[in-house]
Amino acid sequence: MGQFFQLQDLQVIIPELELAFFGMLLLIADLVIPEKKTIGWFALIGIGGSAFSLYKLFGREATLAYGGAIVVDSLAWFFKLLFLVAAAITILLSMRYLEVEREHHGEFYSLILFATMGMMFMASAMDLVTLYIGLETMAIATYILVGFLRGNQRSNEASLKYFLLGAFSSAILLYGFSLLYGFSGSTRFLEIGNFLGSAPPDNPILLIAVVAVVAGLFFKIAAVPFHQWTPDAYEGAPTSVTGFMSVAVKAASFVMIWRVLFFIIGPMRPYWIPILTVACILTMTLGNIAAIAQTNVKRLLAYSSISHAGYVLIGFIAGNETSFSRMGMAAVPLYLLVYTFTNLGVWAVVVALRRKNILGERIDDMNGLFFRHPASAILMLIFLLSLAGIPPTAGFIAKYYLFAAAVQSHHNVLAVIAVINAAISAFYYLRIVVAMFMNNATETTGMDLSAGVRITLAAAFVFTLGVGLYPGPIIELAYRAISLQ
Amino acid sequence: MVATHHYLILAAALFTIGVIGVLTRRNIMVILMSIELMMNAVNINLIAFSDRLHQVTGQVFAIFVITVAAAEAAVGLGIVIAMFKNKETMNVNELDLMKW
Amino acid sequence: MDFFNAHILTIIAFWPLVGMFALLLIPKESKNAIRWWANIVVLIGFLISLPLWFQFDVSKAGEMQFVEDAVWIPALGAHYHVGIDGISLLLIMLTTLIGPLAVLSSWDAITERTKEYYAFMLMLQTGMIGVFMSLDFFMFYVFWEVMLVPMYFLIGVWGGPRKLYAAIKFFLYTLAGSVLLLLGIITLYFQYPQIASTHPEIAAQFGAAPTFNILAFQAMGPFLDANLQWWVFLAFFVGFAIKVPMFPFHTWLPDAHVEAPTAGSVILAAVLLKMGSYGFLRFSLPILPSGTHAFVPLMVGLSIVAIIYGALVAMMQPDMKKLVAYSSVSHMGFVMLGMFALNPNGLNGSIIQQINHGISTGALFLIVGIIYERRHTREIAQLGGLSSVMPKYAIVFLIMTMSSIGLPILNGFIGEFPIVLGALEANLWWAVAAGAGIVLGAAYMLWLYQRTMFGKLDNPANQNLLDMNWREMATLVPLIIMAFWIGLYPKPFFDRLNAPVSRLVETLHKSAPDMHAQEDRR
Amino acid sequence: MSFLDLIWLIPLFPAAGFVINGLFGKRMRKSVVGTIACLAVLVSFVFALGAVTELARLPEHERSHTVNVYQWINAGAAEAGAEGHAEFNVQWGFLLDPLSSVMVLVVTGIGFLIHVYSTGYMAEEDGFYRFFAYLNLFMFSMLTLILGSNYLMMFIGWEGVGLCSYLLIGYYFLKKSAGDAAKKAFVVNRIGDWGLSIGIMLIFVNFGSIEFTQVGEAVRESLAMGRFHIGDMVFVSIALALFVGATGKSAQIPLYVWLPDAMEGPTPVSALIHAATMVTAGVYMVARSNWIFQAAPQAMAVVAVVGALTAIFAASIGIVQNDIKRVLAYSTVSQLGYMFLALGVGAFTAGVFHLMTHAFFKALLFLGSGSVIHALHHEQDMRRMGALKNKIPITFWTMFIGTLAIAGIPGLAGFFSKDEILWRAFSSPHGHILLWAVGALAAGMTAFYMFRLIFLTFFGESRVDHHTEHHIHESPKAMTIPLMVLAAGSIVAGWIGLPKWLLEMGGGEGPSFFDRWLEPVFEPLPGLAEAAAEHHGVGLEVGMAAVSVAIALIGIYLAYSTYYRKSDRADRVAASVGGLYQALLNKWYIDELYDALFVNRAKDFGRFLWRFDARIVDGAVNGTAVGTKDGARGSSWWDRWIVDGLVRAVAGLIKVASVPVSFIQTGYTQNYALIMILGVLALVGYVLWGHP
Amino acid sequence: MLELILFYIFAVIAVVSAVLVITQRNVVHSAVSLAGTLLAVAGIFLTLHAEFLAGVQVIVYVGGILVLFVFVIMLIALERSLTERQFHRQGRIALVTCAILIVELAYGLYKGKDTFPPIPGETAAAGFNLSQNSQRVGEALYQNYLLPFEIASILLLVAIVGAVALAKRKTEVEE
Repeated sequence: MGQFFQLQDLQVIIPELELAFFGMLLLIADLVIPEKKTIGWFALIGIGGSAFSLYKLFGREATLAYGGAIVVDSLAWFFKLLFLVAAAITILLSMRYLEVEREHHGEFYSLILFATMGMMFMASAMDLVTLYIGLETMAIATYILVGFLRGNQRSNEASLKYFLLGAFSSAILLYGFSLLYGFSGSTRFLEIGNFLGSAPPDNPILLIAVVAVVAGLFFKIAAVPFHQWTPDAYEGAPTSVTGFMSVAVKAASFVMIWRVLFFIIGPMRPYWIPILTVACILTMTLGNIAAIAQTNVKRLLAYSSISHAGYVLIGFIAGNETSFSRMGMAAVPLYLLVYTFTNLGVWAVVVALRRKNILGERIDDMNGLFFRHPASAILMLIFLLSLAGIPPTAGFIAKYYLFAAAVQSHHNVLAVIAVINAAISAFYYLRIVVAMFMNNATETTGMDLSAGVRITLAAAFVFTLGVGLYPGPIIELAYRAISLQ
Repeated sequence: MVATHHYLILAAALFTIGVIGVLTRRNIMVILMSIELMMNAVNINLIAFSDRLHQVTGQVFAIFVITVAAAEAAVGLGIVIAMFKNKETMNVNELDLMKW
Repeated sequence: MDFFNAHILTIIAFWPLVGMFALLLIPKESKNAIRWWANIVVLIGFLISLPLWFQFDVSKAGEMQFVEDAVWIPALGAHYHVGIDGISLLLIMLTTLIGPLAVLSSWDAITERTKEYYAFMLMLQTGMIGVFMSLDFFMFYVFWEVMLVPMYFLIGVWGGPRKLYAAIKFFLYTLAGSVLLLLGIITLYFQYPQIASTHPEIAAQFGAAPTFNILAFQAMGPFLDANLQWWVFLAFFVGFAIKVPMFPFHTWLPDAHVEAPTAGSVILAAVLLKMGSYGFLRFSLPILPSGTHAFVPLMVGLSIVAIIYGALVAMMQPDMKKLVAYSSVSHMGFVMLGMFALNPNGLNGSIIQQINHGISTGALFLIVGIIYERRHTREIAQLGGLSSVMPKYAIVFLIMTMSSIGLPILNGFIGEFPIVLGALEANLWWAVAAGAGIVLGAAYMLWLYQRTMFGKLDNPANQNLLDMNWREMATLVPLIIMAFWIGLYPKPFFDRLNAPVSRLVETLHKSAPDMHAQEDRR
Repeated sequence: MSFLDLIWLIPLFPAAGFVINGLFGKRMRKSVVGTIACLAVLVSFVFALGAVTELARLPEHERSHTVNVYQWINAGAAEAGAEGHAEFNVQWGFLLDPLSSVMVLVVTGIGFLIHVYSTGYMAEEDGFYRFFAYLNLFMFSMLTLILGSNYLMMFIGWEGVGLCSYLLIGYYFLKKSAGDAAKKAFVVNRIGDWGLSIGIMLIFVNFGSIEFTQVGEAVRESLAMGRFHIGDMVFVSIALALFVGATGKSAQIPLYVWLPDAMEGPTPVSALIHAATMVTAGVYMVARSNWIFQAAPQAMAVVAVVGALTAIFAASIGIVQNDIKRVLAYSTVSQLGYMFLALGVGAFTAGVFHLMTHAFFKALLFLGSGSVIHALHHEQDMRRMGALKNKIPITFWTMFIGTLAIAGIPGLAGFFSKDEILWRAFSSPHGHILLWAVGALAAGMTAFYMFRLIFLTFFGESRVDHHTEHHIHESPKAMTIPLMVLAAGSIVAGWIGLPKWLLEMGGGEGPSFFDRWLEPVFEPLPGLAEAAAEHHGVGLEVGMAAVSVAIALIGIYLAYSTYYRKSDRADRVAASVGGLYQALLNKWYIDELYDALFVNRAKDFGRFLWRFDARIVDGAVNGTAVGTKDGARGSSWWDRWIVDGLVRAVAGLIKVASVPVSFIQTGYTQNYALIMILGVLALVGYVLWGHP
Repeated sequence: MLELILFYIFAVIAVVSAVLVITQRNVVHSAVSLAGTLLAVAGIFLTLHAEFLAGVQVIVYVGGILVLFVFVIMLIALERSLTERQFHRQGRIALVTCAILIVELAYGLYKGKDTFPPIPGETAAAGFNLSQNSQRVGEALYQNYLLPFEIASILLLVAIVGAVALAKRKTEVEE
């Protein structure tokens, strides 16, 4: 306490600063550059620079900065990398897409960068206030991005629903935060955690605080029953933004959950483990069952992302309890990273399907994709198999870690439900496969993939199969992340 | 000196009234106001604790909350206006293009 | 050459995959080039697998040979670990033999999307061989799942009218089974360090760290807690039983078979079903001996039900292919019965019967496919009296019918007899019930033969059917030769099986609940 | 190289014939095909003769020669036998001992004659090569059956002859009835085989081997060691299981139904397979397993009773049949019953003796009937025959000899063997006067229906239709010469087994050559040797023989008076006992009974299960409307209401389950918020009150 | 005691106004009622010695946010919304739910009321005045909460950019 910031404090947030800087730069550039694609490339440069700075931070010992407001540890590092990847891919996907939607504006890229910055602070936050502000930065930017297609009623509607429910839920979260603060007298995670560790756990006010916090967090990760905004928002949002939300926003929410569960309310484990377990089961099952009935690919993937969030929760459940399962902990970053690549690959194909006058969102629009563009169909197949968790794809390795963690921590029933859900999920992924490979093309317009989509597909493919076949390095990275070095 | 739990209960009441507003009113503007009510309730909590603990952290927190509330209001209203241009309604129930 | 010898298994397994990538380079318009290439690839695949048969050391048939081991995923302790003993040797040889035949049989049958078809066939081949040689459970699971995809496409793209339904059914059923299997694997994985820590001899051999090494699992099997074994067996059971398929899980099979293209059915029947039974043999029995003992009544009950049920349902099928499909259910019932007799005869017979089923049922599907190609129907009522226009066909069909119903000097008998003998050693009534299945087997197969081959040729559509051509003969003659070989001189096969089987029986005996109970059962 | 060491070649000659004819026969001339086939069997016969001669030169107790060609099955160790462990190792081996030497001579000898006969009979058929290929394959299987040195080798032959029987019955595959009969024969046989295989397995499990010689020793040893005792369940169950096999192959009650239908096959086939050789395999097998049967008196009783009942039951049906071959078929069943009666009372030698003599005269009768059929252009109904005596004299005279032999006229082969059986049925320790009585009655009936056949066919007025009448001609030499040889055999074959009293009357010494020849094989078990030595007077034996001859004569007289003198009496008798007549004509409705009881029920069950599969098991899984659609076609209300109802219920259930999912996703923001609050509510409730 | 009376006065005003916010048919009336609540809350802040906050509450909330609301209400004045049903169909369920919620919260809070006993020390009476309060808040803001403060600036930038981007008059599609 007492000291103003020091230079090394600034050092550790260079990646974020770069993003903020580029975000503002883009706003100015937007005024002078008529070709909006250029702004997109600029944004990518910003992300690249940020990534480079982040790379420089690799291996650094975990340090608290700003008097304990943030920490730069391996977990934060891992997730920041993930956010940057997701942001970069989103930008790549957006450049052609926004043109097709005729809403190509420089603000879009700034908002992506700001949102990413917000996420990066969320990943680093060790203070309720930092966390909250980071969260809101991300959330508000995302509300805007979802409604970015101003002329599109569905986009408006999605944005408004997302905003209303998001604000509502962050008020609930905030209520919980306020009680936590009142209880412990501090906003620093570590101090709150220490305080809770010594306080009697059955204090009703504390319990209400935990519930409010958990409810708010559940909303962010779209766990049942706080999931319902997801399909609507995902469907209405610009497709590339949907991709961004489904991976980056979700991952940020998970890292937030990570910090909150393990650093703040860790001592309340006996209370939240059952809650998480039930939510996990409901989330997986409901997401999968609802996805079966969908005819819109975006909506289907929205439900699928709900169920995937359910799977990730297994990692939190298994990462605790009696024996501290490193496997469960490691499964969370691993799964999210794999999901990021795979899912963005899927979204890339969906984005590519959106052309002038063709919405490309219905499953029927996938019909005969194989005949129209075999490469993208085959890649899509690989991504879908990865989502379904079938080897030798990365998705399998990730799912394996989750299931193994569940078994290791003796959550056998949960494990069984999870694997059955994994099997059910194959059913709706296969529907897309059927459309692509076994149905005849309903339309014959050629597909021409933009450079962004190509790069995305290539990256996602290399990652999905590469990690599937040789997952060692990525697993090590995930373990490194959870070691909080 | 007023015991802290008085404030907490007042905050809870305001919070719940806000929730009721969100759940029942069909006018989007009113819903936005209800959310503001909820955030005010949080602020009461924060300030009450701040007072009890003889520190200003809660007050600082409240400042951030107010900041966020302002930002949210601005964005929310922006969204409302964008929507209003496409569909002249303030009724949240008419937002039903996407369901199931 | 040294390299070849050192990595023979790897080469055999991945050669088809390499061939597939090469195939992808051929433009899809040149269909004949694709066909030739695919045929050459699988044929070479068969030829390079022949050294396995000759270099396999029969005197050490119970041990793993041609072993290759390399770390794959260090964090998990998963290895690239392959090796074969007598059991896997036979199944791999079966796979490499059936592969070329199935591919060859598709020459005329597949006219659309040829390139993808052959690509999937080759991929499937790699997957199947990989399953049989894996000594690492994780790797096994990867191969096990990998095959699902090409098979799904083979059914779903080139299948019959209800192909989509059948393909999805196939996929979901097997996937549902295998995810539970995965849970079982994981459980064992976590058990290993605990066992290793209390049993230094195991730790000395396989290390103390968690591992997926199947041999390590087999070594720790007897020391696993019985209750745990029960649950893991249950998980394995679901995974493997769906693949076999055992009685209540069999309904995917007829649909998949009926809708699949001929080659798909052949591979499905001849090799894919064996993975289930192989799974039981390689994993459930040796790793979970006391679980096995606990499950014997259920397994035997289901097997017997499958034998009789499959046969009865087969009898009433109006569709040839469905009939053969249900006969598979019945035959696999025999395989499982023999296996769970848990004695050398039963197990030996069970394994031989797996090979036999591959040969006979594979051949029968080829036979059905031949008539389907000509008539585009498999309705038995549409056929009849074919032996007067297709005499060669009639003879081949007859031989395979006889093989299927277990006539001595053909292969079926060599499998069935030890199975029933083994069952009888365990319990007289098992054998009696299984015998009923043999009688019914004769009934439905002969009825089929009679209705299609005998009688007057009264359907004008059948008047001008061509007899089998050289290519079709080429697909069936090897199977006929195999059928007679196994029927007349099965010794080479038994020689390779006796050692692994007696090892297995030894393991099982050690953890029999108690010897008196065993005596009582007999 | 002596013939004895070459016995493994004996089955291979016909096998070679099969391969040659099967692969190349289509392109060869018929005469070549026929020659190859006959030659193959002839060579076998020569080798067999050589081997038997060499065997006969050996001392009595060394007359058992085993040749193991290679190890066939080695399926590993098993818990079996006295030692507790035995390898299930099976040799591809052959055994020549007195019993198999009798069989091998009969089979190759008569088989050769029938082959020759067939070259004439089948001369005009298409698929001539196919016929001979199958015939040779049959010879291979039959020789494997009788020469096999263990039960599994025997089982090969056993199944092989079944297959050939299937193929040859279905030879006229264009006829649906032929196909049906073939399938029926095979399936019914399979039921028997089931019993046989269980029996074999039980032998292995209990005695640790399935080699004939070793099993025999093991049985003796186990009795001597006291491990088992005579009459133990072990023996009884094995014996009964084996006997089930025998009833299938040898057409005994209750599995005889296939044999009459098998007459759909060409006549030489009926002669070879369904009279002379294959059907006697059951008798051979029981005789071969005599140690087991001796040790299981209860099973012996069953065998005897079943044999006796079959004898009289089949004879009763034979009385009224109008198809010439069916009469002979029932006669065969009946005669096989005799053989089992003999085996059942412990007279193994007598059974085998009858087997041999029967082979001669029944083959003769079938071939003769074939000659008749041939002459009448495939007319088999005796009601459209008559007065053929002079038109085809050789056929008539040879058949007449055969008839006399089967009717038991003294001096001919049938008399000696049948008389021996009847006497032993009475005198043996296992015998009973009732068994004798039934046998004697059956003998009378046999005489009656055989003479009925003769009278209807060869005497009286011609009822042949005019078109064929002109073309009646005696058969070619290829057919008549075998007839004559067989006729000679029917006369003299019995002389090697003359009864003891006759021999002693003739100044010789009993027992007969045949008895002595087979003695080592049928050596009584240790505990039974004394019991067998029960003595009856020679007078009684002669007296009973006389009675049986008298009964036969009465039968002949009745036939004479009914069908020759007053050929309308038959109809009157038939009318007066209408119900009985109908029952006999319809073979006691046994086929219908079996259909109703087993066949149709099995089919119904199969159909039910199939539906069950398609609707319930499947329906429960996918719950789609697929099952429902198919189900609509189902006709019965059960289908519509129960099965479909279940499927619909399942589909409905899934719909119900999906309701909450769709209900909560209304699209209304405030619903979402409400559900969130409900979630919070639940969580608060849980942490405040719900958490333990 | 005075504090308690003041608290109750403000509390009643706040709650009553809040209820009015969510029950008024006319949105403008709701906005005015909201102003009442906000001011009452500011009063409560005063009683809690958060003078600076009370000022922020009045300036930012009442002066800023609420004006923005009213502005937007005027901008998109919609007569129709006055005549429509004001409450959602789920109103009753929602009321019941919220009733349970408040009961649960009240139960929990009341039961846990002893969690927060007064802490002796710098008592309220001896508390700091406005300038002290502002100083301390400022110190905290620029020391411990410097980083959030900086992020908040970006947050506001995002809000501004976003609001502008969304509410711009013409969209490309319309053009």
